[in-house]
Parts: sequence; structure tokens; C-alpha cells
Amino acid sequence: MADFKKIEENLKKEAKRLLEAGEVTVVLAYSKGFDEKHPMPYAAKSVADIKNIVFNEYCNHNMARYLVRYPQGTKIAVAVKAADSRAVIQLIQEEKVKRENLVLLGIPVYGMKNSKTGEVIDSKTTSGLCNPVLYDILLGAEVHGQKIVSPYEVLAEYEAMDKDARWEFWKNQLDKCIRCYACRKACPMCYCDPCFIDQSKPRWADKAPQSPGNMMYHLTRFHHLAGRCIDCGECSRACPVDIPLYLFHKKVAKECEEMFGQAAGMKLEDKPVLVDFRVEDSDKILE
Amino acid sequence: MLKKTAINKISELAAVLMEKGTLIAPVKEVSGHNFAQILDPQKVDLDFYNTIMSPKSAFFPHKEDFINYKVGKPISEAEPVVLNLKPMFLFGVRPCDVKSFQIMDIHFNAAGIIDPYWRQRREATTIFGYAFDLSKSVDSADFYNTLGIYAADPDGSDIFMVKKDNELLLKGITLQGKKLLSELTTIENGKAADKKYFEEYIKKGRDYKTRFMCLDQETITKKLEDIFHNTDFWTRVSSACLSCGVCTFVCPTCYCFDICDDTQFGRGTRRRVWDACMFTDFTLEASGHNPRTQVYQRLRQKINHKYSYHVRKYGVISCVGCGRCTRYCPVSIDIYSIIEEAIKT
Amino acid sequence: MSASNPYIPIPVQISKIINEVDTNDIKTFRFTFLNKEDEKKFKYLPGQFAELSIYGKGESPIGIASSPTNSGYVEFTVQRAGTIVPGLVTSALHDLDEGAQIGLRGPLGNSWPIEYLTKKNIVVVGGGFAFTTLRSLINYMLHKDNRARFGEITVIYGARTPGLLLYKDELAAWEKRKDIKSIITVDKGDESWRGREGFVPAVCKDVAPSPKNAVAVICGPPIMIKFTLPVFFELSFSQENILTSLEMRMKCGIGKCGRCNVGSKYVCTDGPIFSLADLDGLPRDF
Amino acid sequence: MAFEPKILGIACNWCTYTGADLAGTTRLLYPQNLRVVRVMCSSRINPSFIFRAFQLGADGVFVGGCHPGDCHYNTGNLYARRRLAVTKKILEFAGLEPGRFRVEWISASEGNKFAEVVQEFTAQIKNLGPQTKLKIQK
Repeated sequence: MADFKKIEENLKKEAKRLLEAGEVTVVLAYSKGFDEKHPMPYAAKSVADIKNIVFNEYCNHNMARYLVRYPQGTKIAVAVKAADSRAVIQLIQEEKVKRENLVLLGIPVYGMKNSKTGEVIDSKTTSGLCNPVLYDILLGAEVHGQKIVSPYEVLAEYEAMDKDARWEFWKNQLDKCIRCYACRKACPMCYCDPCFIDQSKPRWADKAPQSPGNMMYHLTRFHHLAGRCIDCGECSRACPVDIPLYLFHKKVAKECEEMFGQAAGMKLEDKPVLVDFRVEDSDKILE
Repeated sequence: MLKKTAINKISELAAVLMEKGTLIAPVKEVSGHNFAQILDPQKVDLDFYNTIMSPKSAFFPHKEDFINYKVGKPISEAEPVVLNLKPMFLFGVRPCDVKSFQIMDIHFNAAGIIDPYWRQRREATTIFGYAFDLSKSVDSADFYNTLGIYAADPDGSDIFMVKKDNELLLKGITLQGKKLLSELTTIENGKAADKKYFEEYIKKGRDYKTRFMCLDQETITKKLEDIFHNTDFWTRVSSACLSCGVCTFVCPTCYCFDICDDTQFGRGTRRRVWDACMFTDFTLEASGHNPRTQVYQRLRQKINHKYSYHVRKYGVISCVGCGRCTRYCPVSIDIYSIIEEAIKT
Repeated sequence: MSASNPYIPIPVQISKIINEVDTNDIKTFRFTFLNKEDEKKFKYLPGQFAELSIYGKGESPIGIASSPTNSGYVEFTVQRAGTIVPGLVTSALHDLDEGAQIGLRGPLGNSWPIEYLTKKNIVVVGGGFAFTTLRSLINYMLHKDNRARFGEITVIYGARTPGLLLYKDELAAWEKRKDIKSIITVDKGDESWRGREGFVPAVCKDVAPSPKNAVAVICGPPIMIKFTLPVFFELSFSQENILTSLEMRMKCGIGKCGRCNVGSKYVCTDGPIFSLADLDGLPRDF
Repeated sequence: MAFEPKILGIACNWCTYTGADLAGTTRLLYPQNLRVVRVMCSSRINPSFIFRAFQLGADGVFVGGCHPGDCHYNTGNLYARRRLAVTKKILEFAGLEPGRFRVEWISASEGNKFAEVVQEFTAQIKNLGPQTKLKIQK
């Protein structure tokens, strides 16, 4: 396990320095929740707030989600784990935030746990990465020598399924959806206003949680996140009825990576794959 | 009257109830337990702490059809949906959730215009309350004690159930419950020892402690009115809020809904669907004006509605402390902590 | 079932459509009831509203523009909404012709407090499209059976241009009457405009109605209200004697769906008419 | 009765739609199962159109655009190619038969190709049978 206490100390130290020096107006990190297992995303705005900052193995939330909530130009320091840093890169690519307004407090970490189930989530999400892809200050020693799980390994079981069985699987899963929209709200890449599903003209789907509407909402959302999903897994953890949305997003990410040779949020200079093209893209991808 | 049945024979009781009408009881799903209409008596599962979704959907379903219509046809051809309810049995409801029905009753069944759907469903239903298992530890999110509810309160149930080792004790509380219980001839009568156990269990329920703070209805109402314009406070407590609808959908006392028309292939249904005050478009007017555009305004609305407006309007806090909103919040926002903090502010 | 079920609309037929303004986006619809007993039950007072219901599109809460003294029909003046959010119901309604049938649910909400207004001098201030329920009130008061119950009636009504004034025939008729003082103003006139020019707040200041035994009834766009209220405070109208009508997104109209609250009050059942004194006790959340 | 599939065709105004016109004016026969909707460019196609078509009962969806490099708007179909490739993968992973969605580049002069593709695609859909997975049950 990573040294969470050490990271927490460093986080507080850096937050204090940045706020005192006036380099940033807000530090996005974590604070204590109603119990140990439930830390909360936290916005520290003054030195007095810093004592509330915590970091432990349940701090899964992707703090990049909150970046777009602040007006453009706000100087923000944000605590980023591996997947979160990819989200930041992706947001920079999409010109939602500017690199110069951000101070990235990188957190190299492994052994994070899901607070609902207690299971270690490394293998399921976070793309097998432990170290942030982009950071200004690293809050702990880089992780090396961890057993790297291929990010797409969990997919094998589902890819091997017969298509009818897979249809049954997804239909059953998506039928559970209660349309609380926690998935899109927890997602750092879902920032459309209004979301296509809330539009009344055209109305893409029923408002009631029924099979066709749920299917429309989720399939389209998978599509909208194609080449943008950075595999943090927040959508699945946010879901009150535990729909494994991350699986579908992973599959789409995998296909995009194979077809377009680029994973989401890895390089600042990349363009999101679906707002980009190569003349030499092969027609094979359509087969 | 007190009766009892072995827990592993619960399916037999379920089968009897299914013959009499519609049975709604907890079933185990992949992610946890939920109330569902029982089609197979074996599926009833009482081995749960509390359900993910609250049992409000028994009376206030996620979607309720009003009218079926055809597009382009005269309006007189539209057909109102008639409920045609069989007797309903709502089985295994925790005391805090039972209390929620009384709070919702004021809104739908007593004040102003009566909601015909809620009333019909409510009148057709017998509620089987079910005490929390006192031998198991309490979930850290729960705080029903704060709202004056205890783990084994039979108040509001028609029949109240208590677990005794491998048996389930059932006691008729209301006239309706007693009558139904007397009709359940397949289960045996309780003995004197069972009666004693039952009474003691209810007393012991008072010592089963959830989170607790001293909450005076008038004080909190006034306090929330006073700090309504304290934007700093509301911004701070809502800084993590994602503005999703989980808390309102799992809540047993949230009743906001939307009315929408769903048309498909020329036929359609006007229905009401749960809505959430946390959604951006909840108060968006056709003119484009939206009085609550910010996350903090929406969270403020939610908390004020439960702890202030509802008291002013109906004289009771619209929260039972079941802890669901806290438990299922993706970012662990805790309404209890917010109220606690509000009092101190 | 519709008799007891508040969610089921009653059927009405469009008997007349009047195009009110030169931009063609505000029309007055006159409805007649298809069932006589529905008409008997539809007892309303000025200021109330109803839900216009078109199956497949939805419902839209609209203030009643006719006066209860007009028997046999009920009128609504509807603006085609949809610059930001497409107004499904209002656009569908605008596309209908005379003879079409739609649903109606109401009357809903409270009314202008007729009892309270009795024996008082009434100052009606309206701006633009928000004049509809005020027109209902004025026509109600001007009716020969009712006129004696009220004191002096002053109407100050403004619109952006002469073409945007609603109910032009009635405005002209009021000008000729002796028992109503009617002041019509536009922000900017055109070559044929012979009336006043100027914003409503300025005109109010100019007219300076006396607060003595008077009630001001104000309805208009938020910006007009914002600048008109200080004028009336200056004229020493008390908060109890300034009435206005609020607008919130509504769905059910009967206090159940929980979206139109301002504090603990629901606009659909406790309103839409509030006096400033009522509003003072509520959080500023609208 | 033999199964007659409903196929939605979405064709770009400049190439495939004109190609379809050519097929018609040269009196080439192709099955009537295709209902064509014209769009200005294949990149106009929102993936939700395709999901919606399947929900509303299409047994197959066919998209036609200009050959890459020939787009009337220079690059539209290059974006569309990527986007529609993703759509295809999503439908496939959801469990829909992959053969139900097809993209072809057909130029204004390729009336023959249009007729051939439609024939081939219709036969393929007939083989697959009615699409029941995404279709909304009445």
C-alpha cells in the first residue's frame, strides 16, 4: 500500500504554501466525511481550511470534475491521481481549462478501495497506471515495480460472450438504471449544458426510467465519451444500483486506441480522436 | 394478537399473501436489496439491513400513467388510466420508512387537493413493519433517532414484525392488521414467551443507537430561515455536490415529480415521473429564466424543503433519518452533518 | 373519473383566435367548453390560471385573460415561447386553427383579492405581455354589476412599441369611458403613435396616484417591477397594498409536484398573487 | 409471408444521394426495402440517429457518403469515418448483430455500386431476420 499519511502531509504542506503565496485561490482535495470510509471532495479556499484536508485509500473521487465549475481564469490547485491527471489533460485538450491556471499536485498511488464494497479497484479502473501522467508537484515517491494489470484485461470475459448473451447482459444491467444521472454528473468529461437527454427538441428519450430510454441515454453517452473516457471509474462507483458502466467505456476506449492509435488524456498536444482525423485512416475500421 | 412463523418458511406466508392480493417485499438484487412485486414466493428475502430504494414506490411509483391518448384524435378519445388495485401487502418495511408514509400522507392524502393515485394505493395496502435486527451493528449513515424514531417502533405499521432467532413474530397493531393476521390461519399463534420477547424487543429498540443530535423542529426551521442568504455557508457545504439525483430518488420522503407526455408510433401516455430538485432543468422556465442555476441554490432548496419549508407548511420535518441519501451519495454528502453545522452557524 | 381526478383535463374547443401583436407571436385564444357541466364547474376569478394541455406536447400554465363576467367562454393570451428552451405547448397551440380541441385543467391558484379590493381605489400597472390577468381584473371591475363596488380605477399600461400593445380595441374603449382613467404608454412610438412615450416607472411617477385608500396591482417583466416598486414606495403605498403575480416553472398546478415553491409557499396554490408583505416573509428564491 | 426488412438509408446530398438518383434514372433495379433520408454530409449524422432508427424499428441502417478525399466540404466524411466506426463498435459490444449497420462510400457516378450495395445489404438483413433487440415494443 502506498503511504497515505505521507501523501496527506505533503498535500497539506503544498496546499498551505500555494494558498499563502496566493498562487492559487482554491485547492481541490479531499476532506473527512461522515466516517473514515467516506471522505468527500473538498475545496480549500483559505489556510484555515487546510486542517480539514485528508487523504486515504477511499479518496477515489476524480477532482478534475470540479474544474469546470470555476470561472475561466481561476487559479486552481488540484490533487490528481493517475486517472485524474489524464482527465485534466483531456480537459486542457478540449479547451475547458488552461494549463497555466492549474497547479497539479500529483499523487502516485495504488491500493485504492471502493468505499461501498471495500475491494481494491486498481485492476478495474485507473488503466493500470499508478503515477500521474502530468503534474507540477509530486506528493509521494513514484510507484515502481507494481504488478501492472493491463487496463483492458477485464474485458476479455465480455468480449468472448456470444452477442445475444452480451445483449442480455447489457439489457439487464441498463434496465436497472433509475436515471438519477449520477454517472454523468460524476464524470469529469460530461460538461454539456444541457445534456442531450434533457433536450426537449428533439426529445431523444422518455424521461421515465424504461428500457428504450435507458438504452438511448447510455449508448449515446458511451459514444459521447469515445476517445475521451480516461477510465477513472467514477461513473460506476457513483451509480446507486451498481451498473458496471466502466466496462463499456473501457471497451470503447480500447477500440479507439486500436483504431486511432491514441489513448485519451495522455499527451497535452493530442487532439481528441473524434474531432480529429487522418487522411490515411483505413476504411477497415468500418468493417 | 401475536403469531409466528419460521424464517425459512417465509415463502409459505408469502404464497398466502399473494393469493389474497399483490405482495411487495424485499428481494435480493446484484447490488443489494430492493422492494419488488413478488411473483415467486421464494424470492422474498428478509436478510437485509435496508433496501437501496425506499418503499415509497409502492404508493408513488417512479412512473405513474395518467392518460393514454392517440395523436391527432379528438381529446375525448383519450382514456384515463384506471388503477383497479387488488389488496396490497407491503412486507418488511423498516420503522423509519413506515414513518415516511405518515409524512407523505400529509402532502398527498390530507392537505389541499387529494392525490387520487396515492390515496387509492394507500387505502389498498396493509403495511408489515419490520424491526431492525438489534444484534447487528447500525449503519454509520443512519440517524433516525434524531427524528424521534427508534429501531423497533411499531407506530404506523398495520402488522409489526420482530425477528426472534430463527422465527418471525408478527403482531397486529391496527384493526386492519389484526383482522388480516386472524385470517392468516396457516401460521401458528405466539406463546406467552413470544409476547414477552416482542414487548422487550420493542423496548430494547430504544437502546439501539444511531447518530443523534437534539433537534428542535422550530429551532432548525428558524435557523434555516435565518441563514438562507448566507451564501458562504451554502457554497461551502455544497462544494462537493455533483447535483445528481441520487439523494432524492432513494429518499423515502421526496415527492417532487414531473408530468410528461411520451408518444411512440402515434400513441402516447401522459404520466408523472419522479423529478429531482437537484437537476438543472427542474425550475427552468420556458422563458429561459431559471431561479436556481447554481448548485448551492439547489442543495439549499433540498435541505430547506425538508427541514424548514415542510415544517412551515405541514408542521413536520420531511426526513426520517434512514440515511439513504448519505449512504448512496457519490461524494458522501451527509445531510446530518449539514444540519449539525447549520445549527452551529 | 375526470370529475375527481385533478390530473385529467377537461375538453375545450378553440372558438376564436385573435392575433394581438404585429410580431405574430402573441395570440388570444377563446375556448368554449365541450361539456356544459364542465363550464358550470369552471368558476374562476380574475388572476387565476389554468393548465393548457395538448396531448403529446405537455401542459403549460397560463393566466386567464377573460373576465368571469364573460360567460360562455374563457380566453387565454399566449406567447409563443422558445428562444432558449423550446416551448412545446405554446408553439403547438400557435399552430392550431379555430375548431381544434385541447385540454384544460383549472381554474388554479388564488385570484386578485376581490374582497380586499372592494371599495378601494385601484391602480393597475402592467407591462408588455404580463397584462393578461390584469385585463381580466379590469374587465371584471368595469362590468356594470361590479363597477359600483370599486373606487377610482387607474390603468397604466406600457409596451415596447405600439404594435406590441395587447387588446387594442379594449384599450381604445377604455379611453372613451369616464369611469376609468387609462394611461397607455410605449417605450418608443412610431409615426402613427399619438399617445405617450416613456417607460412605465417614469409614467407612474408622473401620474403619481394617491396612496389614499388605494391598492396598486403590478404585473410585468422583472426589470419593470424592479424600477416601478420604488416609485410606489415613494408615493407611500404600504407593502400590503402592492400586489403582484409571480411566475415559476409549474407542472401539476395543484401543489403536489414540488417545483414552484418560494420558501414554504407554492406559487401554484398559495399564489400566483402575492402582496409585497407576503413576499417579504419569504426567501428571495425566484 | 416472407420477411421484408425495413432499412434506413442516410445518404449524403452530394455523392450517395446523387448516386441513388443515377441508379434510378438508369433504371437499375434495387430492393424497395431501403428508405432514404438525405443529409448534406455524412458528418451531419448524429450517432443517436442510428440508435433511434433501430429503436423505431429499422432492421438495418445504411450510411452512404462521398469517397474519402471527395467530400464537398473537404473533410466531413473523414470525421464521419471515425465517428461511425465508433458507432459500429458500440452497437456490436451492446450485442447487436454487426451486419445491421453499414457504411459505404458511393460517388455520384456510381449508380451501379449503389444498386449493388443495396441489394447485397438487403439480402444480408433478410438473412439476419427482424431486428428485435433495440426495437421498442409497441
